[in-house]
Amino acid sequence: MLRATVVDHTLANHAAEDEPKGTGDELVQLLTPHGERVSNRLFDPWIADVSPEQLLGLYEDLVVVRRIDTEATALQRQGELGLWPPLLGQEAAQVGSARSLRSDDFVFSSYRENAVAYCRGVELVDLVRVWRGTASSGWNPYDVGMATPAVIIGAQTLHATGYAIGCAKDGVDSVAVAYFGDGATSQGDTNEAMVFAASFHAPVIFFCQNNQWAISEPVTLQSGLPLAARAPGFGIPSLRVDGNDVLAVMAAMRCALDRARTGGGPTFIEAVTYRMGPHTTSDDPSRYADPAEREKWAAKDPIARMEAYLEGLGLLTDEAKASVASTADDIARRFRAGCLSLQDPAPLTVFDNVYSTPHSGLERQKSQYAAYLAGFEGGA
Amino acid sequence: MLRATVVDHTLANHAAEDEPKGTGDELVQLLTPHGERVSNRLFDPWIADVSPEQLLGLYEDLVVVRRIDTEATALQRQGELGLWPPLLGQEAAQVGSARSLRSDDFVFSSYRENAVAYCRGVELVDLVRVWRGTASSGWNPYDVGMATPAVIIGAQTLHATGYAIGCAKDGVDSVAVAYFGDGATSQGDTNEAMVFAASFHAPVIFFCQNNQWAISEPVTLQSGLPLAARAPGFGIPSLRVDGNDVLAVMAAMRCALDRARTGGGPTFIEAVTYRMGPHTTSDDPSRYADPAEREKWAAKDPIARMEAYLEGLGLLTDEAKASVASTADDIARRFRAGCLSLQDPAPLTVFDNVYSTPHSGLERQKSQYAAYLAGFEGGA
Amino acid sequence: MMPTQLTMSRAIGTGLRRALADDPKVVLLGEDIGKLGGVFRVTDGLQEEFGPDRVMDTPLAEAGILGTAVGLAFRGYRPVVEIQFDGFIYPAFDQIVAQVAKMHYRTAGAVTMPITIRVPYGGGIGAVEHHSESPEAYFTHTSGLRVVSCSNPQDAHTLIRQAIASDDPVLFFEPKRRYWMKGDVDEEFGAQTLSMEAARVVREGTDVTLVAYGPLVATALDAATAASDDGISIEVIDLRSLSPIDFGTVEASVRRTGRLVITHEAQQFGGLGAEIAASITDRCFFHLEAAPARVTGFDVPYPPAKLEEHFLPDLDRLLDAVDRVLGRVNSLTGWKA
Amino acid sequence: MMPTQLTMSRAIGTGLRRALADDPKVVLLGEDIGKLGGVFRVTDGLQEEFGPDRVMDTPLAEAGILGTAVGLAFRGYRPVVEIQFDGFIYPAFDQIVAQVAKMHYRTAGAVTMPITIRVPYGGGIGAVEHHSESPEAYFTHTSGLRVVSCSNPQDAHTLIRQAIASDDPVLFFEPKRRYWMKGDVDEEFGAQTLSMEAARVVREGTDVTLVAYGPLVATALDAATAASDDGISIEVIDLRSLSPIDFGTVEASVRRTGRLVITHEAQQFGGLGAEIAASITDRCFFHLEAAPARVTGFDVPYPPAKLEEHFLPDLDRLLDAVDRVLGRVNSLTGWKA
Ligand SMILES: Cc1ncc(C[n+]2csc(CCOP(=O)(O)OP(=O)(O)O)c2C)c(N)n1
Ligand SMILES: Cc1ncc(C[n+]2csc(CCOP(=O)(O)OP(=O)(O)O)c2C)c(N)n1
Ligand SMILES: [Mg+2]
Ligand SMILES: [Mg+2]
Repeated sequence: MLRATVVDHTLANHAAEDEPKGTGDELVQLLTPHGERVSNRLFDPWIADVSPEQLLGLYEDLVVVRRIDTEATALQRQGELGLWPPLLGQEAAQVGSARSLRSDDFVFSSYRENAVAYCRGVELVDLVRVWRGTASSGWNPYDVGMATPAVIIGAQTLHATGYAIGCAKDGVDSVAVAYFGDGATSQGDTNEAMVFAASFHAPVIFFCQNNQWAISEPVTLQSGLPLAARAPGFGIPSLRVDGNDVLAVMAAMRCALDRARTGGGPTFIEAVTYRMGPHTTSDDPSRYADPAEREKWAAKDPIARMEAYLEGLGLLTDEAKASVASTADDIARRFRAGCLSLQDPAPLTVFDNVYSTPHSGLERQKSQYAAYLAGFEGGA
Repeated sequence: MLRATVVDHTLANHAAEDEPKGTGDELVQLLTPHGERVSNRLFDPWIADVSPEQLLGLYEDLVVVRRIDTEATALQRQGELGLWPPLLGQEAAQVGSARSLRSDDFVFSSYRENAVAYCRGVELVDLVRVWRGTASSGWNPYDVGMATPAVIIGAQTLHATGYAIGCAKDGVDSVAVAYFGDGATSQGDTNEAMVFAASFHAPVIFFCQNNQWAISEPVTLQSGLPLAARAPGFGIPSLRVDGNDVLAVMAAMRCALDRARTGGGPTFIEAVTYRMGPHTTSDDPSRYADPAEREKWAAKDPIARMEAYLEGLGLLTDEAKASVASTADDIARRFRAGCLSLQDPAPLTVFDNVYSTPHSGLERQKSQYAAYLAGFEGGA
Repeated sequence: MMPTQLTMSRAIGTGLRRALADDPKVVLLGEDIGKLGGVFRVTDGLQEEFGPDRVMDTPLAEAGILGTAVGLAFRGYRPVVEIQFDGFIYPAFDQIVAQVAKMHYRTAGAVTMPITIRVPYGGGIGAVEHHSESPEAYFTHTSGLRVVSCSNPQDAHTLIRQAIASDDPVLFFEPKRRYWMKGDVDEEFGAQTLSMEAARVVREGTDVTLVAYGPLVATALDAATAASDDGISIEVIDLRSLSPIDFGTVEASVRRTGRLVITHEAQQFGGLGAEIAASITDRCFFHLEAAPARVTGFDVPYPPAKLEEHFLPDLDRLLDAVDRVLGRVNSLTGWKA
Repeated sequence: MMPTQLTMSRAIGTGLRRALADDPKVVLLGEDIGKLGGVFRVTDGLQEEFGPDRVMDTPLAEAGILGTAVGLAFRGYRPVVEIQFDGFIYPAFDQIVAQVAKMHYRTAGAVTMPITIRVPYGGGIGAVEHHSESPEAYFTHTSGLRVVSCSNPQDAHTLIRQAIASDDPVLFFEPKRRYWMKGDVDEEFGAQTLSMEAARVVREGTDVTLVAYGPLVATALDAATAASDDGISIEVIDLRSLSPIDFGTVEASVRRTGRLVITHEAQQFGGLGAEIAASITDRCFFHLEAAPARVTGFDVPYPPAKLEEHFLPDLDRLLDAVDRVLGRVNSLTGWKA
């Protein structure tokens, strides 16, 4: 029927205003599911400088973050974590985007971006503090250029926008990135973020991982159009990219980052992918998801295609593969050990950091509770 | 630079899917500012049946609602109303759209839609109850098919969407209409309303009066693109119409209504107009608005052009004009008298209608306050 | 029909089913309430039984859900909304406070808002942030809303049906850590059915009145049992309705006991306990032997799971407060007598 | 610098100007705060002086404003946000309650949220719906926030600067019907400057303690004057800080007077008055001669203008409550002795 929105892939060539416009909602893809490299006049240049070592690095990242994810799920099943939101299937979307960032860029993410956090340099043990319940966040955002995850869907898109406005005020070319899901596009906050980003021409990237599900709700309930179609109406150019293609994601991200750094304002990227696991370890997708659909997506696996590609290039020997696997196992071991080593916080820390300066009401509660607890220690 | 959204005027011909697509953000206009009728293959058919009597009726409406508005401003200046939000300049947008509705349609408006209320059959005196402070709303929504105005910007867009979903559930072809301003397009609620309307394919019309201002903020602060460009990305076709052209507004509205009634779902209409007066009688536009811009818009006055058009057609004699003016004066007199006749509510009514059934806490407060008041009556 | 043993979660589910069956204007809206049956399975099977037109999965936007519910109510529907977790109600706050609560007043009674807002709430389940909050005081402070909370399967069933039948908007707080608590549920309303506004004395006693609601009623009953070993007789009142509060029942009890302890999970400052303490002090000033004591969550954001035992009121903290109002040795006097 | 006579509105404006001048990280965000200078002209001239980069008109979306402010705070800015009227703060409720209030706790202190949220609030100006509300209790019940309200130009100036300087988020409630009240304002902070948490005894007295804040401090002082004609000595306390509350100052007073009246415009049920009554009863139980009395708005939505005199506490209702706590003839005993 009526088609009223155009997703603009000429964006990749954002310096050239005379480019012909993209025609629709096709996906940017540089690697087919079989690992064949397809050429793309607009996007190839953005990854032309990626060296063989870097390609192998990306491959290792993909393998490692999947391994961490598997380990975390296992830890949850073993009762060591309260909950875990698996990223299985979304490795390329996260690694390809996060590895495009500079250390002075700043990420505002949701709960599922553990691969992003890994790439930002978050310590392994810091990935699980929240899920083990020992802390309400895992790391100091300023150490890694990544805020601790937002659980309230969409809230962080505004934070990223505000941060980006701050970057522009400061006259630096750092960029803020908001990660969010397909479900989040329905929230008022996410839409307001686009309004503010456009109005202030903020150097922010809206990176939407469309994994086809918001818990049990298919993306079609949120939108009948590709999600990337939303942004242009706010004055924000957008791209749809194959989210299981780490190279395409990287190309798209680099293009958007360059645009933001050079005063081009916000960009919206829809990375089309699939949540291969449950929403969280508490979820039961058998109630709502079609296994056949999952199978279809399994054939588009992000790691398999990168593997095939690198093998085709002769870059990935069996030996190299084994070495990556063992690195991953190693990391998983350290990850598990870190998790198990986490101590419960001391009781009275429940009162800490509510305020940055003493608060008379809370100080009183704390001292009363301390007295209360002291009774147990001294007494019974 | 990048142009990524297309406002779709082929919508007028929404039955014909093979129509060529509109190219951009041009305005639908059927009457020029000088009152010349311009033909428009797509929109002419929607008003082909409007008779000379009906044309004169529209003219009278325009004159009357402006006269009411002027009277209300005068009443405010004289201290009889606490506040008034003038609609000066927006008469055609409101009359043209409201006169397209059936009585079983339902309007959810903002505070400035007094002409819409008039067209829905709201009693004159009911227009001022709120502004005189004697009641928190003027009328019973079910009597006129129009909710009492929402003051919270954007909130009513969701109400209209919910109502429209209800119409669809009921299997009737009634339509809900949300009226809101350019500023309201930035609110999360308005954007969520589009998400829900699209998702449930609701028979709702988003009628946005872009009067160029949200109090002191120009529309360019809310959006760099025409507001109609927003909706297509939600999967909602949109139209931009000359909001000072009552015929164009009517054509657009009828087209959208027909679409909604026949299962076509939501439509977004941007009526481009200008707020010729202050935001409210408390406002001082001299602080922010350019008088030259206002002059430019004065030349596009909605009444003048209708007058010129009808005169050109030989429909509007001097006599007919005088008769309309005297009708308007008459209405203004009744309006004023109604306003002045409004009584202050009885003190204890402050407790009425908080709940639909007795509420023990409130009953107690009420009886205590009654006892308190009784002391004044009996005593001092 | 004979009573059946049901979990609280099923008891609410059967209440919803009855409401859907009895009144075609009842519709359910929420995130994941359809095929999934809600993350707590409260609506399990209802979409299958009544169709997606009556049990509607909505886009992920709470303001959108509530605003749409307002429009449906305008059109004569009785929307029952599920908020997935307590901490996700805030995006809908404006629609609830400025629209749902005020529409009847605004329209001088012309438009009713028979909207039920179900909120799984409270802590004790080891969850991450935003999944364990007790936001009831925000709503009890909002005129135009009714607020209830259930503590057992029978009440859960009865109250949800009363809430849906009410022409006023009702916030329905479901204590999520008690979803799996079992109890007899009779689906028939009898003459003995309490009104939605009524509190219930769930255990009689003579020394101290202990007021609780929702998840802490069970804890309060445990405390009463423990105290009775110590020769202390605690009367436990389950408020059921949080707005209005059935102060008559509480007052009658305190006039007998002279001592009041109030407990809730929500933060203390400005929590419902303050209103209860203030109102009962006002009504029973000369009957009180001690200042009412509040045992509540502390004035901190809900903490991480491993600290929640140091946030939530428990049996020991309740007994400490009981000692306090009885003038016995307690944490504030110093533990040693 | 010598004190100058300023209206409260100007006093806040000069406070903002000083904050902007003293710290380049201070930025103002809001609707119509630029060229227009805000609908109450509080920010008049500031955009002209500091430029649109420091004084930013934003799109019309309160969640957007607050969420953006959170991001700016992440980046090291100190955003000062104007909410145009009390009733428009609810769309931002989620960002305030779930983000602004919790970010410091969430990040174990790594990220501060030095955000000031200015809210012109309260009634008495004959306005339409949503323009006269007193939503402070929603925020005082929210851990992680500080809340203050000013009652005179000097405090308005001092408190806004303290609020902006605070590393914690502060809700700053400006009593809009007192914007045109004049008073001396000294822009220098001296040793005698009260901390932002401190209450102030604004009139000493011996018979009754009357606690007020914001718009009703003036009313309370009028009541004290009127009562003194009757031989009743009222001590009036201006809370200034609503979270935390300086209970020490109130307690000291009530220990002397034995009687407490609390007043606010906000609805009574679950309002701040409940917390004050409950806390002071707890602290001063054996010093109280009567139950604390609350004189507040009724538990109805803010009514239309012609009824607001029957909603707002006024001098007569305050004196009636004073009579009540003194055991004199009052509306509850029946007016005739
Ligand atoms: C405001 C809010 N409402 C509801 C939830 C509950 N919830 C958690 S995740 C989720 C689905 C999110 O889907 P999407 O945005 O697609 O992200 P994904 O989980 O697929 O990564 C929901 C509804 C929440 N966290 N916040
Ligand atoms: C949620 C909310 N925020 C702020 C306001 C204050 N306000 C009233 S009208 C207005 C401007 C609205 O502009 P627009 O939507 O263009 O409608 P117009 O007044 O031009 O008809 C503002 C900011 C409000 N009423 N509601
Ligand atoms: Mg998703
Ligand atoms: Mg406007």
